[in-house]
Amino acid sequence: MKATIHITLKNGVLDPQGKAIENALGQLGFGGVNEVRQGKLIEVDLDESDPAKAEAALAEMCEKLLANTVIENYQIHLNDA
Amino acid sequence: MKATIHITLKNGVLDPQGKAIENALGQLGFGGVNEVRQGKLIEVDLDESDPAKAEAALAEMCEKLLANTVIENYQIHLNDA
Amino acid sequence: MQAAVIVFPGSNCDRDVAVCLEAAMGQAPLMAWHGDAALPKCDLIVLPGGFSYGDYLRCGSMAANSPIMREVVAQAQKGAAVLGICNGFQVLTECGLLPGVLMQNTGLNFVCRNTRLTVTNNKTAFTAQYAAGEEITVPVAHNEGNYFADDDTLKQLQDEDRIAFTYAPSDNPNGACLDIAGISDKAGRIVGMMPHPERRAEAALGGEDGKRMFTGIVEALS
Amino acid sequence: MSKSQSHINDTQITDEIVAEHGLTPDEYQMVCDHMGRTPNYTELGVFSVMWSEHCSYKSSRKWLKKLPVDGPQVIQGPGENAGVIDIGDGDAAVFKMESHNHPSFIEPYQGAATGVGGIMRDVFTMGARPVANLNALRFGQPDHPKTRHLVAGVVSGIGGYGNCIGVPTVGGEINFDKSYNGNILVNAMCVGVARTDKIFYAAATGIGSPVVYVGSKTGRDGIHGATMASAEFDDASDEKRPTVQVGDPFTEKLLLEACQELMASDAIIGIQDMGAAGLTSSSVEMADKGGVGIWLDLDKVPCRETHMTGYEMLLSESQERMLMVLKPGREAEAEAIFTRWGLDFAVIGELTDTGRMVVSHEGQTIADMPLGPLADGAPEYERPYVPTATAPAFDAALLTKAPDMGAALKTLMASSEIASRRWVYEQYDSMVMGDTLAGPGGDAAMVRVHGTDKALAISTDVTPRYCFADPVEGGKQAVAEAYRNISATGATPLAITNCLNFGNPERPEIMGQFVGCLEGMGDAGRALNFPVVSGNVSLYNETNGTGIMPTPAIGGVGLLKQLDKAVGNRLTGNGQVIYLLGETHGHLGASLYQRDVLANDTVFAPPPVDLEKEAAHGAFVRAAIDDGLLAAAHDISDGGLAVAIAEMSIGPGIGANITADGDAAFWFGEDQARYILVVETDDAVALEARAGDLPLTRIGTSGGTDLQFADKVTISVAELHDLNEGWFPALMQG
Ligand SMILES: Nc1ncnc2c1ncn2[C@@H]1O[C@H](COP(=O)(O)OP(=O)(O)O)[C@@H](O)[C@H]1O
Ligand SMILES: [Mg+2]
Repeated sequence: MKATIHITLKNGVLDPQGKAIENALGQLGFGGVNEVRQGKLIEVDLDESDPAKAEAALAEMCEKLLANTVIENYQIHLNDA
Repeated sequence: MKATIHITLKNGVLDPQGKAIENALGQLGFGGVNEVRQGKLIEVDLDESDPAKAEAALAEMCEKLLANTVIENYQIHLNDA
Repeated sequence: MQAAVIVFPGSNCDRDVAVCLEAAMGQAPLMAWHGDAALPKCDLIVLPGGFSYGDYLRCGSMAANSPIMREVVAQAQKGAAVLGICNGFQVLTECGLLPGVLMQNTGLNFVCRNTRLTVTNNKTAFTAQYAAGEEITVPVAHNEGNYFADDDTLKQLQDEDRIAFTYAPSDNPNGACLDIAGISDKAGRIVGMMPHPERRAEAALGGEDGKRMFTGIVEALS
Repeated sequence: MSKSQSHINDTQITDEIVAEHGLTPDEYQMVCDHMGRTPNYTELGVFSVMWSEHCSYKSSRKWLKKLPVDGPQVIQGPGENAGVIDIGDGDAAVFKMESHNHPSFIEPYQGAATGVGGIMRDVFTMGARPVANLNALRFGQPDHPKTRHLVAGVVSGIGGYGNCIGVPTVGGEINFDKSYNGNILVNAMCVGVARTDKIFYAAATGIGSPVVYVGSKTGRDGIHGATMASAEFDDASDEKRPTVQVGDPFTEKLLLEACQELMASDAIIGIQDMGAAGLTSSSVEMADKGGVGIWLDLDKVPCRETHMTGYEMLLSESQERMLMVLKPGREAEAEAIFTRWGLDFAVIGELTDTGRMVVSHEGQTIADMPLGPLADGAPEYERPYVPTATAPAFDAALLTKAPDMGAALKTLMASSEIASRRWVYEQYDSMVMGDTLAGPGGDAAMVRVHGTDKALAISTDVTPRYCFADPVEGGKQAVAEAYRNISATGATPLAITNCLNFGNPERPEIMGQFVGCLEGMGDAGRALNFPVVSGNVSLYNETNGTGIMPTPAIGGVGLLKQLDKAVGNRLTGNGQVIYLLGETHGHLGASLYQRDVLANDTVFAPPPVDLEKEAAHGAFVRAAIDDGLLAAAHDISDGGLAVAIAEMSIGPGIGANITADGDAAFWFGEDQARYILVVETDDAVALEARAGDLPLTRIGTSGGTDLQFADKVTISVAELHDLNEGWFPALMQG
């Protein structure tokens, strides 16, 4: 089973990358861009085929390694094969 | 309108970061992880409310700035409000 | 001759390279600000190392889109010599003046140390004062110096003799394809390299191997 | 929207709220007395941060006053953002060291990164361009489950910030010890260079002068203590807000350049970075130092988040911000500079003649407080202390179990304290700015003063295990080692900064360590003409009642007038004559040999420090280098004589034949005031002649690929090299 994990900065945490992208888009002439936030996308290919078990394993991976839960949130998306 | 852009490395482009995560997961005792790839997640908040126009604008942003199409693919997801 | 160093917000080797250019030319180069849309006609343009625009998003990507780069590209196309060092090399690939891309080091860490380089091509506008195949020592300092291009591009670089510098195979600090440390355009007038010749252009700083990049281009252009 | 504001100040101040703000009931009473009434919620928050240990130095002030702070070289001692010393020709060195311990334990990358950012702002606030960063790090045991993660995060955070801003990281130190398992120390030092007639100070003067905010926008970063309370008033979010600050080195680089540009004019009256306690402490300090009052209009503060209360704006620790007082009428020119650099610029208030800090928000006065009590009204505590008991001398009976000399040397070369730090420092850009003459790996780093022939020599030092066994001697030793490291390059030691990391000062034995270390440090500073010009105190470094070892880190700065005279700490050729300067008594108490070879953790007395000898030997070394007699010099510290020799060998891969002989105490004792000096054969006679009464002993010659000790032990230099280089990568690979 494949899964995609979205890792995003928590609300209120400064996102210098996002801000810089926002400014650059403005300079390139793209109008109407209110806010940009940058996060990570992690694609995992797992042996596990049971969705509930896969999700539990992925959540544990996020807590232990993939996300820095002090400043980041994570969201798990299972891609149904 | 809000949109999420997924930027991922093209097939065949080496992803040392993904490999490192894969190894670290193994060291932490997570079995059955076949492959990990790391990409970027860019969340954009746009004034544009017309989906087609938003998508076109975002594609242009990706081509011009957000993705390096030599090594990266992008996917645009509009989040219906 | 007129030389310019382009200063992006976040450039941090602009002064270092200006010091070397001044030593080689006997006169200070022009320091050109990124936001300027106009650039006086130059014989030599240097894109310095650093973290332009914080290197946020991708290294060099925002600098490649800054107003002054349109001028740089235009002058390069008319024959100005262009040297991109480290972040400057990343900018050159991002704006398409040179092919390929600089990816994250395979060791996943920033690496700052001396590296042994081979001058693979001494026929570029910048490398004429080195012997072909000469081994020199020049430091690197980067997190994204891992040169990558598809096989066709790599073959083309080899066939057209456009690999300017390679790391000694046992001394590749970043995993770059073919140990590539620097490449040039077809005419040999645009050179991009990850190592910092300006950091080793003076005996007090440990050696002078980098100095001939600057004296070489000044000689070529005078 | 304005509801949140009035709401917050309507809050009844209860005992719990006072306690949450870290004020004791007595302190709260003092606040009420100063105010002449009960403070409102915002005012309470302002008092609580100004009177925190961090800002008020309430436990340490009494003892800091005893440190030597004067000398002809001192332009500005403690009390400003950084210390300033005269380095001749109208140039000044500006430097300070600061801790970021707790944030780095919570989030190692950002904690360390923002520590580096903060200390650089302290330096460039004073008009200096930062030219060198160093860091002094202490981690728990190498095999502790958290250590590897913390090392990796801290190191990449330091590099991530310093590399991006483009200031070389040229040195530092790392120790591992179990006392730091739950409490790592991250101390960052920055050295800058300025012109002596262009130093900027914090004092704000001129009634009516505009108060200007520049840099990044304010968010809810790092609002401590009262986070729960503030979350309660925040309707915009449902998740608990992290208190971790995120660093933005790119913005700091812009801020640095913009400040330098404005400083080239004469528009600035006073300038102060917003560090701990952000807008509050910067405005209070500036106004108090200038003896004026200040009015702030928070509606003008650039904010990153919506619905921020005045309380949050005043207490936010968002990074990369500065407060300035400008000459009236100069706002437009300043604004043009900051705008050009893409930074926020806002006039947020003005100086008044009231001696008070008055804060408006949304049309209401939300705080009105007397400045004096805020700035220096915090109680000064004379915390009870018990001096540390005298430790017994090393028990020589332990040596009956000693391994042979070669095995011991190999153990030490691969020990956590001696092992090469290459894995760490190659992640730092140590060469940017093109003036690094000697980067990490030597005794002291050397950085050229740009465009001149002189150089600064910089070193950070302390041996916590000595301070633990005997705080007074340990305090002296930290200063003496910095002095030796600088002297060994040929530079003249000029002044120090410090970062005093200790446990809970409310425990008398911890306070005893503090008092002892300061006594030793003060004695050494006076004897070596090495005064303290800046520093920082970090207390309460403990977890579950276990305090860290006392760790008063010293950052020393010296000057080499002619940089081409500098020597390194490596052998430079074959056939060189090797000397030992200083007396060897074989002190093994608190030595690394005791800890790592004998694996014994009994507390024994550390080597005593003889400050007269330190001064005399240091002067001899410097003079010999100045006269061009030495090929290399290295001070002897951790691991003693044998380790010092091995360190001189492994870099260049040159062996030595050491003819001197002795027991383990001779080879590994850590007696102080010692150096290894290396000369070409032709210079040997001259060096011996000038030594006079000083204890200078010829101990061997360089050459070959092995180290031979008294014809008894032969070890290949390559093997020692690999042991020394291998330890750190192996640790980090896990
Ligand atoms: N241990 C110390 N020794 C000498 N001076 C110190 C020490 N600790 C703090 N200081 C001085 O006290 C002042 C306030 O320090 P600190 O609150 O850390 O400054 P800042 O708010 O600029 O970070 C500074 O001038 C600093 O140099
Ligand atoms: Mg300060």
